[in-house]
Amino acid sequence: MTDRKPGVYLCKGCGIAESVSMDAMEKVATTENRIPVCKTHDCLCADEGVAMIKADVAAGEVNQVIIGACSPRVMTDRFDFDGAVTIRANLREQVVWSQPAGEEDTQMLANDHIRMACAQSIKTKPPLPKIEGEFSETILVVGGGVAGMSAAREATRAGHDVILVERTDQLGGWARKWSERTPHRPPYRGPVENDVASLVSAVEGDGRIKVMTNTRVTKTAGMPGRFAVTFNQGGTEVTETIGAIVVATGWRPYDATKLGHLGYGASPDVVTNVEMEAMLANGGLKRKSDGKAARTVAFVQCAGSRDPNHLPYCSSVCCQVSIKQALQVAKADPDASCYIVYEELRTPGTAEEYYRQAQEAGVIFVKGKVKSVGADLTVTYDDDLLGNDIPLSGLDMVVLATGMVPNSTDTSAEAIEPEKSALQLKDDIDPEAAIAIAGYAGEAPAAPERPERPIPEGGPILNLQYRQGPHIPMLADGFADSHYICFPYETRRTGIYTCGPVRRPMDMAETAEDAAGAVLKAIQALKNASGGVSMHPRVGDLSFPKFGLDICTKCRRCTVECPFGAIDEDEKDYPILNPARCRRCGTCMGACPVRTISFDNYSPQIVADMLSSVEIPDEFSGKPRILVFACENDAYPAVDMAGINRHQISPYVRIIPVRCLGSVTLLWVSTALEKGYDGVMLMGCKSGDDYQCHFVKGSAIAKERMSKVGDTLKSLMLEAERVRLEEISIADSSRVPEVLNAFSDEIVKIGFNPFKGF
Amino acid sequence: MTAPAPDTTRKYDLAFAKWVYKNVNGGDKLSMCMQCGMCSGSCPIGVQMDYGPRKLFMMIRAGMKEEVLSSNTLWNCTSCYRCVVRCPRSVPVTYILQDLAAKASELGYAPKKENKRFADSFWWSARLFGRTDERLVTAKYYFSFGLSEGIKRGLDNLKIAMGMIKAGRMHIGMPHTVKGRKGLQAALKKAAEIEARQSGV
Amino acid sequence: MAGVTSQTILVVGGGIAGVTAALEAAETGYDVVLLEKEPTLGGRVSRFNRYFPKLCHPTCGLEINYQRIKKNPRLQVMTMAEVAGISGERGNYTVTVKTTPRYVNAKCTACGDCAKATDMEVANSFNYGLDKVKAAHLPHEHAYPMRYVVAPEAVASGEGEKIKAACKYGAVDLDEKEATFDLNVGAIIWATGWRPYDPQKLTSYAYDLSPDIVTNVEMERLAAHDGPTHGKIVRPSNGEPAKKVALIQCAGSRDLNHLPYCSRICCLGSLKHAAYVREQYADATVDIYYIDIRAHDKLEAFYNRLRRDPQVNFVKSKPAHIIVGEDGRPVLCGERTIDREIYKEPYDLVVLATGMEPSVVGGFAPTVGAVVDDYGFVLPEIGDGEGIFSAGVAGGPFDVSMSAQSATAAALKAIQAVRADGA
Amino acid sequence: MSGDKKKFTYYPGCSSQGTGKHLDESIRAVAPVLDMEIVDIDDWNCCGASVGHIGGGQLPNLTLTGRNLAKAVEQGTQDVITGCAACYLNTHAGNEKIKADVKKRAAVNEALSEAGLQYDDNLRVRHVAEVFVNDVGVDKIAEKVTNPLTGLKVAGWVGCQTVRPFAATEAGGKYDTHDRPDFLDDFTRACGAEAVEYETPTNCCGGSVAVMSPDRTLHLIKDILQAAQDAGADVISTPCPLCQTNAEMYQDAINKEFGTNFHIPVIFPTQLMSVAFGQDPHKDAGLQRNTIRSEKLEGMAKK
Repeated sequence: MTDRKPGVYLCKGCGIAESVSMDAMEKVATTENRIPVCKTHDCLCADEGVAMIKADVAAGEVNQVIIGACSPRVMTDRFDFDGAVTIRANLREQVVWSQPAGEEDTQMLANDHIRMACAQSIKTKPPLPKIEGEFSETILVVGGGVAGMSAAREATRAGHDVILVERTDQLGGWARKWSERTPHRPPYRGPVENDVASLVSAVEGDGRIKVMTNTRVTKTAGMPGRFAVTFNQGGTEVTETIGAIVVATGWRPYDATKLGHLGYGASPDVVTNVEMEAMLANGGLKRKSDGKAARTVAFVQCAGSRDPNHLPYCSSVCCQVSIKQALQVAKADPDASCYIVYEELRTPGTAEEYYRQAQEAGVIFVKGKVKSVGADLTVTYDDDLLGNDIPLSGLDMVVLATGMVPNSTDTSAEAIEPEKSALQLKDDIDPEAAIAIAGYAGEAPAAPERPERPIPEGGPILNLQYRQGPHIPMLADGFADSHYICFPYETRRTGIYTCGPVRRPMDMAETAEDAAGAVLKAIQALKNASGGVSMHPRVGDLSFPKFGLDICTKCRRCTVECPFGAIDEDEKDYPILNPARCRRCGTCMGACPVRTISFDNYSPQIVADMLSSVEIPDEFSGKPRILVFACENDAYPAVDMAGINRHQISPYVRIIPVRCLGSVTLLWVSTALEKGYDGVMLMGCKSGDDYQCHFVKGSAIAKERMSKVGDTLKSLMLEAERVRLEEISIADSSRVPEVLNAFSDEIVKIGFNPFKGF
Repeated sequence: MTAPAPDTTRKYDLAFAKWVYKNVNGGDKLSMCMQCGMCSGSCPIGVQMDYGPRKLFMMIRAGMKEEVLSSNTLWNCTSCYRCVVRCPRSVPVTYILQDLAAKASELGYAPKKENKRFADSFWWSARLFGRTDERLVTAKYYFSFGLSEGIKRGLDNLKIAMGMIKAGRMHIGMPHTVKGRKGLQAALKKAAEIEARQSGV
Repeated sequence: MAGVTSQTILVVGGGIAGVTAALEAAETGYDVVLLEKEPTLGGRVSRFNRYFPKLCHPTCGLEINYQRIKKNPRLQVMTMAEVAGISGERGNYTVTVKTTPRYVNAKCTACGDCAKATDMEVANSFNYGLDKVKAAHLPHEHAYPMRYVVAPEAVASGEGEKIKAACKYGAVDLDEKEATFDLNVGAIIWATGWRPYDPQKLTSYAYDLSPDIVTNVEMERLAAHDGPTHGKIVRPSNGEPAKKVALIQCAGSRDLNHLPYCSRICCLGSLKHAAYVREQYADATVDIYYIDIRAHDKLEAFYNRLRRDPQVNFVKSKPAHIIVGEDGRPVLCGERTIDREIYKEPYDLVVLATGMEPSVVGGFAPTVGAVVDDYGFVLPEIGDGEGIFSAGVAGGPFDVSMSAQSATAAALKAIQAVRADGA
Repeated sequence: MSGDKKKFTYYPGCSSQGTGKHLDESIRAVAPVLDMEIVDIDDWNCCGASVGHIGGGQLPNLTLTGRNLAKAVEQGTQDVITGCAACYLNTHAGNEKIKADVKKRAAVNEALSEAGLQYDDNLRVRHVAEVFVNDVGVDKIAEKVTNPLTGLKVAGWVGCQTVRPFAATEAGGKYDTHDRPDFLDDFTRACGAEAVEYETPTNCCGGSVAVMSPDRTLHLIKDILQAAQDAGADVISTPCPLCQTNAEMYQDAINKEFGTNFHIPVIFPTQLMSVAFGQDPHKDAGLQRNTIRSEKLEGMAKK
């Protein structure tokens, strides 16, 4: 890189000039930091202000634009200049909007912001993307059911080649067996034609789709844009280069043999809803036992689902499927009688109309929990509405509405390294963890213990050659990773997206749509890979971690702690990065005990320079200094919004934004204390079962690391209270001042850091 | 107010439900009930009903013919139509209760019920005179309980009656009648025949 | 089909669905124009306090999305703009856009001097009118674009001049007028979302007879730190803690007299509201009145989390009506279906879980190239003939995650429609 | 305001010859003032009320309506109006049923032929109150007031069948809501009186159940009287003759039962109008027929 030419540009607008001395800040820039160019402007974001900076950059006088104005969260596009990196000093939200005007402390804070920005510029380099070798635009779709076939078609319609891999000998998945399907378009009434056959032929007729049946994936290495995927098709192995992967392995029905209490196995005329589909598809409903027509049929809902001993979740589609099947029975034989025994009838959205259709057709809905189904087909249930056990007898058939189990593993394959696999497949979160409540008026109920939920068995779908293990991460109940509400497709394996019932129980229509969504993310992943830019959430980021292997101790912390499995180990156990897998959160950087991992524009050294640049008054001044590392995604915006609301914040606080708490290295904490800061606070997202970290594990890892900081403090003979980790959400703009002011008061009570002035 | 526990040996039996769907006025909409409780909750004297419309409908589906037809729910409907206009499934609750009452009396489930006596007294007047003579309807109704009870009730309400007479709202003398009595009675007789023919009751 | 004449994708509606669709398309390398009729993006979700099931804050994801927007030159955002007409076909639509004046131009730095300059107050639409804001105001603390807006009332009265005079940056423009212009786009993603069903129509629930009867969306504001009560859940009538709270499901939904469909999110939203209340008061009880608790798929777990709390009760009953008791508290009347008890239960606060009504009802709906069902939900035509796709609740009652899912899918469909080779 | 009158066929109903005389009289008195010309159905019969179908069965009950409609047509095909809630409910519902169901119409006509009658037309059967709202208009009522009832506090008690189930339906003229209708208070205000706010304007009096077994329903009327009294009402105004009679005649029984001492006049909105139009308090408004008299109202009436 050409040598750095920093220029400082200070804005007088939005009350800055009225609140602090511009000259003082200018002095900090020019005299203290010897920045050659330093200009002020009445309204820097106005066209003239921007033009002024543009001119300097164009003239080649400045290639590091240091803006002393508003928060980096705003005017981002205005202060973006070709051929220069931009560094922001947050003088507005975090100084003049949250401090009294004209005070000495306010000026000190403003000056320190300029100091930190100047210090940040010293080692900051414009990030250059890492793009080497060839990239593939081909999308691999695993699974030949509705989800997979839909994904394949969507991908080719968007101009991509597809390899579609199906484990069995034909396409179509479960849907091939369906007689008819539930309605998903107006008028949302009776069952509609099962059009899966036309989808199959569309796929088979699509020249850009290479269909591989009787095939499974045996190995997946590499990264988005350049996955090396090995297939085994009837014994022969081939390896292809793949741009991105869509996993559409779907579901399987819950094993009905585990439902003995519901009569399965006791009588051939107790069947599952899946078996019922086949029977209906053959036309004319005949009892398995004697071939007689079944005219009185009972449907038992939640057969396995919503049951802690079986499937704790709701399988979502069963109510509509039973309604469909009942309507089919009623249609075939107007005198037939159908009962649907349910606990909660779930026909969300426009499916409510479908429910009404069944009622109109005379299907009888009875609310209650089924206790038993006898060999004589008597269904005994506890009737919630009539208030006692009512035997439902004289039935010709009983249909158990069994639920969906996600195919997050390949049950037909052997587990690889069972212990390690089990560890990876164990529930990552407890979706039923107790929520925070103020307490109980009466006696508190016993604390719920986390139920031991079954760990999915079988081999991996993709057999990822990742340090973190062969499986696609999952959170709970075997459903593939994404715990995000706003970003449902984000997984912890960049470039690999799941869709359909492997992600969440869903019907055919939703599955087809879900497939389109997953394909879009896959296309983005391979495009970004070839451009060397990051995927969500740091979309477009060109920086990536660099490893100084010369001093690497092969401790493996970076490879282990990376939430995205971006870092592998080479044969010599050195970390090697797969840049297209990396999300640029810096968790590896925070993990590295020898601080040899860094980004061009974010590194242990750059942040150390920043925190060291702050002027630390001696203890006689009575002005403590508190260093805060704030997650730039949530905590930092919350501090900004405190300013927007004009909440006053302790003037002793100095805030440095970090990509994620996961990137915070203990070095920064110890350096800060050595430099004489009186307290250090880490502000990050919630961790745990309801984690809110955009990098999934960052805040949890930081918590883990900080739990050990006590030793460091002891070695420095300092009080543990001087360092604290606070969970701050983006909606904490009112709480942030309280937290910071309280901490600052507490620090004053503890007393000043004895290292001051050393 | 709470109902006698339904016979636990009972089996769900659609025959009765289907009979209701087919023969009771509004019964075809009964299958739409989703047991939300809006009707029973809206009823002005729902508290005094043994089951209330919502539960009664569930019992119909359960085929509890005896309990349903001898339920006092049918007879406590004040015809306020609150349930009808509120039902989220557009079930014409009032009409169904009214006609279930009619069917119950047809099938002899309610000979001694006050409402039945009143209805008969009312119809007696309507049929006989073509108009309701409130005075005679009330009297006939009172005396349907027997002479002494009739006199007692009569005396209880004597003050009211006198007040009404004083205000000219109750007349003395011959009942008001329609001129076309004969024709009306013939028409009503015919109507009854047609109905019997159609429902096959 | 006459081939593709424009490769620009238009996204109508800047809620979570529209923002998601616009970003996903732009980040895949396509030019996108995003229209929002309000002064800021975020739509309904920006008015939510938290999401189920993680009880996390919508602004968290919106912040990421806004940062993505700021970094993406392909995505152009137009606020206070809505669609007034659509003609043409896949690959070549002419869309008439109508803009309403904000009276504040792009020069605004959000310094706030205009708000200081006036004492005039107007109803705060961000808080559903539960409180007031200055006639010149930032719509809310997380507003994007972060730009002030001047209320038309202020412009009509003389107040506008005072506000204009206070702006150092020439950002207040009182001469802005309503305007219309045409856009040529290749595909349209319809993401106009929903509005809460009008509680006044539920006459037996007496919404207008007591301030202590609120809707579920108002409850979100009551629980929000930047809401009218700064997040304290209190009785609007007297500001006292709401410790006995009723949550009424299907207030409009699943009702042939109102919204015939199930709005899907209300049950879960109410479970979330139960959590809000229980988080604040140890001695609070919450009664959830329901017909069926519809905690679909994995969200069953969220239902179970609340079921564990002995002070959260589930009452299977659709309340018949609400009256105002002598002490001014709302009293719920109805029948408990499980034990057939007729109840008359007073509460500190009653929350009506009003359903989602499509925003197009009573307004403009894309009838060319799309299907609008009886409820007002917009669906794409069957097949690939057309280039209009719906995202989020415009297409059906979805939760946030499903909306983001459908928006991402819609982005791909739109991309397919505008690709030069037509596809 | 043009003076030409709109013609209606009028169905008085049985109560017009008994407990509801003053409703009938006041309707006949105010109608011409409101430019309504009303001609009675000749030889009308009972509507069947809410129990007819039990005593007689569905079709005979419907035949009663059929006969009234057949007789109504003899006066012309203009709209049929009635002031009695029960008559309105049965006749309106029966009429709609006959119009909608060919089989029913055939059956009814088969029965009617015994009386030499047929009903083949498609009349509209409307409630007087709906006609006041939709055809006459509240403003017109106000215009005709020469003797405003200033200071009279009126609790408008709509009751049930005047608004339920038809007030909000197409056939019912969509003239108001089921739960919280405005029309009655509008009438009150049009007469210059004050409409008081209270809890129970559409509560049920018990209807025919109140007649046959008051013990089951007294509390219903009590709640209404209590609410009206608490609201400071001088009189209760109701459009329904059964409501009027029940609420009036049971007050002693209620006082006995609940230890209250109610003495609240219950009058018809058309009686209010008649007085407000400056008509004769007895001949037109029929105030002397209320067994509980309202000195205040009678004091306001033109001597």
